[in-house]
Amino acid sequence: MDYTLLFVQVLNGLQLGLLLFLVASGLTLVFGILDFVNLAHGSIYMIGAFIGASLTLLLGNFLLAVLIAVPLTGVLGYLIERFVARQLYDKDHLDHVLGTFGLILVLDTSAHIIWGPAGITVPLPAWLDGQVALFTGVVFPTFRLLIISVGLAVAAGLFWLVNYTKLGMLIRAGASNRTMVSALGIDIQTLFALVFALGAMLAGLAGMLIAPITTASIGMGGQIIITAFVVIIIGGIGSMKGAFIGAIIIGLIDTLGRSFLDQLFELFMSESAAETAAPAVSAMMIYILMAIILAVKPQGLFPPKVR
Amino acid sequence: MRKLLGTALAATMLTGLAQAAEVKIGFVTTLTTGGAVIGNDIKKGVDLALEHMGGKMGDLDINLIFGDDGFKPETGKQVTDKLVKQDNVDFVAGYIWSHVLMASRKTVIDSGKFMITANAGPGPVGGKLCHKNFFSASWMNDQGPMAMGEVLNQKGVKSLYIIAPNYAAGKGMVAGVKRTFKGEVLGTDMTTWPTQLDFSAELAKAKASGADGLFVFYPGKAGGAFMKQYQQAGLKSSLPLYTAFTIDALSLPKFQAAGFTDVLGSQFTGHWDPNLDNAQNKRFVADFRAQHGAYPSPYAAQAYDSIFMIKGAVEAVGGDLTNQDGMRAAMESANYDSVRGAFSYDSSHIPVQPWYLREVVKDSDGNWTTKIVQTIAQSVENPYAADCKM
Amino acid sequence: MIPLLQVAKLRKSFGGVVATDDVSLDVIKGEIHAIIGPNGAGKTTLISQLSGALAPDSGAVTLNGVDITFKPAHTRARLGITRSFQITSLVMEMSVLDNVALAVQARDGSSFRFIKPARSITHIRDKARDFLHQVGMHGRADDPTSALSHGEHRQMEIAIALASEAELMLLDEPMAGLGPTESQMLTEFLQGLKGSRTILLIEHDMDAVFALADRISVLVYGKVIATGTPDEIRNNRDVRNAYLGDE
Amino acid sequence: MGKMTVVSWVTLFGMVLLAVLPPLFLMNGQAFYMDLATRLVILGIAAVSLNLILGFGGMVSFGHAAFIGLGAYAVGIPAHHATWGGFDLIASYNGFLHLGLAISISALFALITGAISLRTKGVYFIMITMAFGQMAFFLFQSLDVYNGDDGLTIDVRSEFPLINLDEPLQLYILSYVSLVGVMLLVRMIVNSRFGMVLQGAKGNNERMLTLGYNTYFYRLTAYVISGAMCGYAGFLLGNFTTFISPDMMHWTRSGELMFMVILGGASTLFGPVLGSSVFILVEEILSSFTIFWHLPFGLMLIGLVLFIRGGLMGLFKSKGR
Repeated sequence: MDYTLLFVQVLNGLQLGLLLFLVASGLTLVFGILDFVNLAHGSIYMIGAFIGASLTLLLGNFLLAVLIAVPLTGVLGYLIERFVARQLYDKDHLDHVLGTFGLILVLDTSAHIIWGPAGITVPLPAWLDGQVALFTGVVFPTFRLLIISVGLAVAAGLFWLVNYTKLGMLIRAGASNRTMVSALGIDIQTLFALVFALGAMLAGLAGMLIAPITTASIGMGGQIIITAFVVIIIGGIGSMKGAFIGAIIIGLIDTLGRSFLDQLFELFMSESAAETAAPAVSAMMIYILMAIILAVKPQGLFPPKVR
Repeated sequence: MRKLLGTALAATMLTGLAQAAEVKIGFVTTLTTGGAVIGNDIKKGVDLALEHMGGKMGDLDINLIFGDDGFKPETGKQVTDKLVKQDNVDFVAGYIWSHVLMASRKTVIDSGKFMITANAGPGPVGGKLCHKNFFSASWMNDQGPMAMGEVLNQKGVKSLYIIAPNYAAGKGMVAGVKRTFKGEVLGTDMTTWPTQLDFSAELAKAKASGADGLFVFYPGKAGGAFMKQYQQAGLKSSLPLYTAFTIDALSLPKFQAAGFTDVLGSQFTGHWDPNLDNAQNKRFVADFRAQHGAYPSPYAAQAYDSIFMIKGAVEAVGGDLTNQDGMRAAMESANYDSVRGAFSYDSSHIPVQPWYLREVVKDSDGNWTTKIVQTIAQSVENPYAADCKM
Repeated sequence: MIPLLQVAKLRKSFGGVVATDDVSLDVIKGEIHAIIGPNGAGKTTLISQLSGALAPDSGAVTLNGVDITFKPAHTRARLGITRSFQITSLVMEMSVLDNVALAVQARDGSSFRFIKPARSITHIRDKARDFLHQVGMHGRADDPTSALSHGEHRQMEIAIALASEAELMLLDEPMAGLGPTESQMLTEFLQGLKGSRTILLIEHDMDAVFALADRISVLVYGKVIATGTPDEIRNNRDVRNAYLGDE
Repeated sequence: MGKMTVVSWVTLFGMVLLAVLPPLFLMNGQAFYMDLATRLVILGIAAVSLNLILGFGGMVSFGHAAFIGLGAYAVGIPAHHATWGGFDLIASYNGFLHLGLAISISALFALITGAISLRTKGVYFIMITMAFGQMAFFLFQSLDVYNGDDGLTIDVRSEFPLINLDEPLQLYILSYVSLVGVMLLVRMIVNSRFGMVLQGAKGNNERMLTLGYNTYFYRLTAYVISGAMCGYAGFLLGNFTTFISPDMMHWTRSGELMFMVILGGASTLFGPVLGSSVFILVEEILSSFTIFWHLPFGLMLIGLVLFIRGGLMGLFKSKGR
C-alpha cells in the first residue's frame, strides 16, 4: 500500500466532503426547519458559481468577487423563497419535488441563455494557484487546502450559530415546534426567508469555491444536488451534525472508491471491464450505503429528536 | 389537444403537395447542455458552408434542419428518427459524440439514407458495422491517439498513465494510444462521463504511478476543467501532459481570458489546423474569424467539410437524388475541396489522411491558437478496417 | 376470574419525563373500566402502549394470557384489541360506509383479494350499514367522510370500534368536543353495550364516567393512585386530594 | 352500469382518440406521429403503473424509471447475446422469454427495494426510492459487456407468433391494448378489497393498523405489482426505440413520470394517460420552437403545482359536480 497516495486521497476526499457539506448544510437547514424539499438547491450552487466567475473576470480578483457574490446569491435565495418556495410550504412533499424540479429547468435554462454553454474558467491569484509541500513527498494544491479550511470554518460557524445564538435557538425551535416560534411573537416568515437565504449563500459559496477547479458550467447543479440529498438523508434530515458526518463519509467513499476500486476489481475481472465498472460502482456505493443506513435506521444516523 | 392533432393532420395532407426541388439535410448536433460548446461551433461551421454555397447545391436549394441531441444517445436517436421519418431528409449528418452516433446509426441505415459523421468515430462504424451508405468526414477515435503514441515513442517516453472519460470515444482513444505506444502503461482511469469534472483522485494516482507522461482525452468543457486541475496539482515538470481533443479553439480563448499561460506550448495531434495551407481552408478560416472573431475548432472544420462532401455528391449526379449509386461513388472518391487538403477513403469509408503534431502558440495579434510543428504520418491506419465486410 | 387484559408495571419515559410510571391494572371481561386523571396524567400514552402505537420501556401487557407487550398494532387488532382516537382518525377521502366497511372487512378473512369489487360484496356492506344504523348514522352512509361534522365523526369512531368486533375496545375520550345532548346520547348508547362488550374508557366527562364505569382507575402523573368502583373512588381521600378535590 | 360522469366521458373520448388517430397518421404516411403516439401510450402504461402506488397508495416513488430500464434491458440483453454470442442461457429473440424476464426481474427488484424502502416514510421514502433508481442506473453504467453508458442497440425485436413488432401498426396496437389492459387491471385492483385497504392506508395508516391490517404487506404487494407493470412498459419501450441506455433510469426520468401522473391527475384512471399525452405533445411542440424549451416547460410545471389541484382531470371533475 502506498501510504503517501492514501494520505493525499484522504485529503482529496475531505475536500470533496467539505464542499458537499456546504451544499448539504443549507439543504438540511431548509429541509429541517421549513420542511421544504428544495431540489433547486443545486441550481443555486450553479448560479453562485457563475456569479462568482463573472465577477472574478470583471474585477480581476477572486476573493473580492466571492465577497460580493455570496450576498448576491443570498438575494437570489430570498427571491426564490418569496416568489416560489413560500407558496409551496403548505403543500405536500410531492408538490415540493415537482415545483422545484420545474425551478431547476427554469434556472438551468436561464443560466444557459445568460452565460452560454461554454462555462467560465476562473483565474486564481498566483498564491492560491500553486501547491503546498505538506511534508516530504506530499504536495497538495493550495486551493484545495483553502476549500478544506473554508469548509471547516463554515462548519464551526454553523455549529456556533445553531447551538449558541438566538437565531440558532429559533432555528432549533422552528425545526421542532413551529407554533412555539409563532407564540414567542417571532415573525416566522422572516425567519424562514432568512434561513432560505442563508442556505442559498452556503450553496453559492460552494459553487464559487469549486468553479476555479471544474469551471462554472451549466448542469453542475444537477450532479451535486442528489449527492447532497443522500448526505442529509444519511445524516438525518435537519441535523447539522448529521450533514457534516454524512458529507465527510460520502466524500471519502467517493474519492477512495475512485482511487482503489479498479485495483480491487482487477483481481477478479479483466482490466478493461474493471476500468468501466470501477467508476460506476464507486458512484453506486454512496447509494448502497444510504440504503443500508435507512434499512437499519429509517430516519438516518442522527434523527432530530422531536418533529 | 384536438385542435393540435387537427393541425397535425392538415400538415399531413399538405406535405404531399409541396415537393420543391431541394436537397434535405438533417444535421444532428448538441445545442443544449455543456456539450453545446462544441455544437454551437459546429453550427457556425455548417452555416458558413451554406453561406459559401449560396444556399444551393447545383440547381437544388438546400434545406438543412438541425436536431439537438441534448448530449444523450437516446435523445439523439429520437431526433434522428424524426429527421428520417417526418422530415424525410436525403442525408443525415453531424454527430459529435460516439455513443449518440452508435444509438442513431441503425435508424438512418435502415431507412436507406446516407449518414455522414462530422466528428464521432467509434470503432464499429469503421469495422464490423461499416455500411455502404455510411461515410466519415472526420476520423476514427483511435487514430489521433495512435498518432500520439508514435510521437511519444519518438520523444523517448518510457511509461504512460492514461485518464479518459468512460464512454465509447474515451475507450477508443485509450485503445488507440495503447496500440502504438511502445512503452509501459502504468495505469488507466476511466471517469464517469459527462458528469465527473473533478479529477483530484485520478491525478493523485497518476502522480504516484511515477509515469514519464500523462495522456488524456477530455473534449468540450471537461477539457478546461482538467487542464486547470493539472496545473493546480503542479505536475507540469514531473508528469508532462499529452492530449487528444482536449485543448481546442473553444477552450483557448477561455484559458487566455483566465491568464492560464501554462497551456502555451502544449502539444497534441490532429488531422487539421487553421494554418493548413490550402485555398479552401484559407477561405474558411478567414471568413470564420471575420464572422465570429475567433478561430474555428476542428469540429467546425469537419462540419464545414461534411456539407461540401454532400455538395460534391449532389452535383456529381446533377441533382438526381434518386441516383444513390452515383452519389456514393462521388463521396468515395472524395471529390470535393476539403479544408484538410486532398485525401482519400479506405474500403470502410474512413478518410486516409495525414496526421500532424500541433502546438499552442500566440498568433501575430497575440491571440492563442495552434500551429503544426510536425507531420507525424501521411496516414494512420484504421485498425478496424479488417472487420469491415462491405 | 382471569382478566381479559392485564397490565403489569408498565413504564415509559420521554427524555427524563416519566409518562407512564409502573402502571398496573386489569380489565375483566364484560366490564367498562374507566381511566380518569388530570390533563398530562399520561392517559393517551397509556392507551398508545396498549394499542401498540408506542413500545413501553419496561413492564408487560397480556391479553387473554398472551404476552402482547411488543406486538405491533395490527397484530393486537387481530388478537382482539381495537381503539378509537381522541383526535378523530378516519380515512377522510372515503365515504362513511367505506370507513366502516374496512373495519368489517378486517374481520372477514384475508383482504389480499384482488378481483371482486369491494363495494359489491353485499354481506360486508350490509353489516357495515348495520353498525352505522346502530349509532344512528345510516342516513349519511354514502356521504364523503370529510363532509361530516365533528359530532358525526365521533359517532363514526364508535361505529368503527363496534364493527371491528374486538373483545376489548379502547375508547380514548369518545365524548371529546361533543355538546351536552350528544354526550348524553352517546352515554346511553354505551350503556346499552354493557355486558356484551369490554371497554377501557378514557374520558373527561365525569358524569358519563360515573354513569358508565363498573370500575375506575385514577391516573396522576403517570401513576395509578387508586382503582375501585365508582363509589369507592368518589370516597377515596387520595383521589379527592389529588384530583376531585376541587369538585 | 352507473351514470356517465364528465370524467368517464373524457376517459372514453381520450381512449377512442388514441385508438383512431395514430393509425390514421400512419395511413397518411406520417410515420413520425405514429411513433410519437406509440411513445406516449407506452409511457402512459408506465404512468398508470406509478399511479397505482402514488395516486392510490400514497407512495411517492422517485425511482420508477428504473423499472422501465430493467424491462428494456430484459429485451436488449437476450437479443444482444443472440446476435453477438455468449450467455447461452438467455440468448434468444423469443418474445415470451423477454416478457417473462422483464416482468419477473422488475417484480423481484420491486420486492427487494420495496421491502427496504417501505420501512421509511415521507421524504425518506421519496429519497430512498430515488437512491435505488440511481443504483440501477449506475449498475447498468458499469456493465462494460452491454456498453455501459453508451447503451445497447437492439438489432432484432422480440419475436412472437402471429404478431410482428417490426410493423409499427402492430406494435402500436399491442401497446394500446396493453394500456387498456393495464388500466382495467388497475381499476380492478383499486376497487377490490385489497385496493380499499391500500387507499385506506394512504388516507390514514394508523387507523388501518388499528383495524388489524398489516399495511406494510399491502403496500409492498402494490409496489411489486406496480414495478412489474412498469417493467412491462419497459419491455414495450425497448422494442419500440430499439435503443436502450442507462439514461432511461436516471432520476430525472423518474421525475418526469411523476410529473405525468400529477399533471394528468393522480388517483384517477385516465389521468396518467392524459398526463403522458400532454407531456409528450408539449415537449414535442415546445422543442420544435426553441432549444430553450425547458424554460417554458419548467414554468408550466411550477404553475401546475401552484394553481391546478388534482391535475387536468381535476378540471373536469369540478365542472362535473
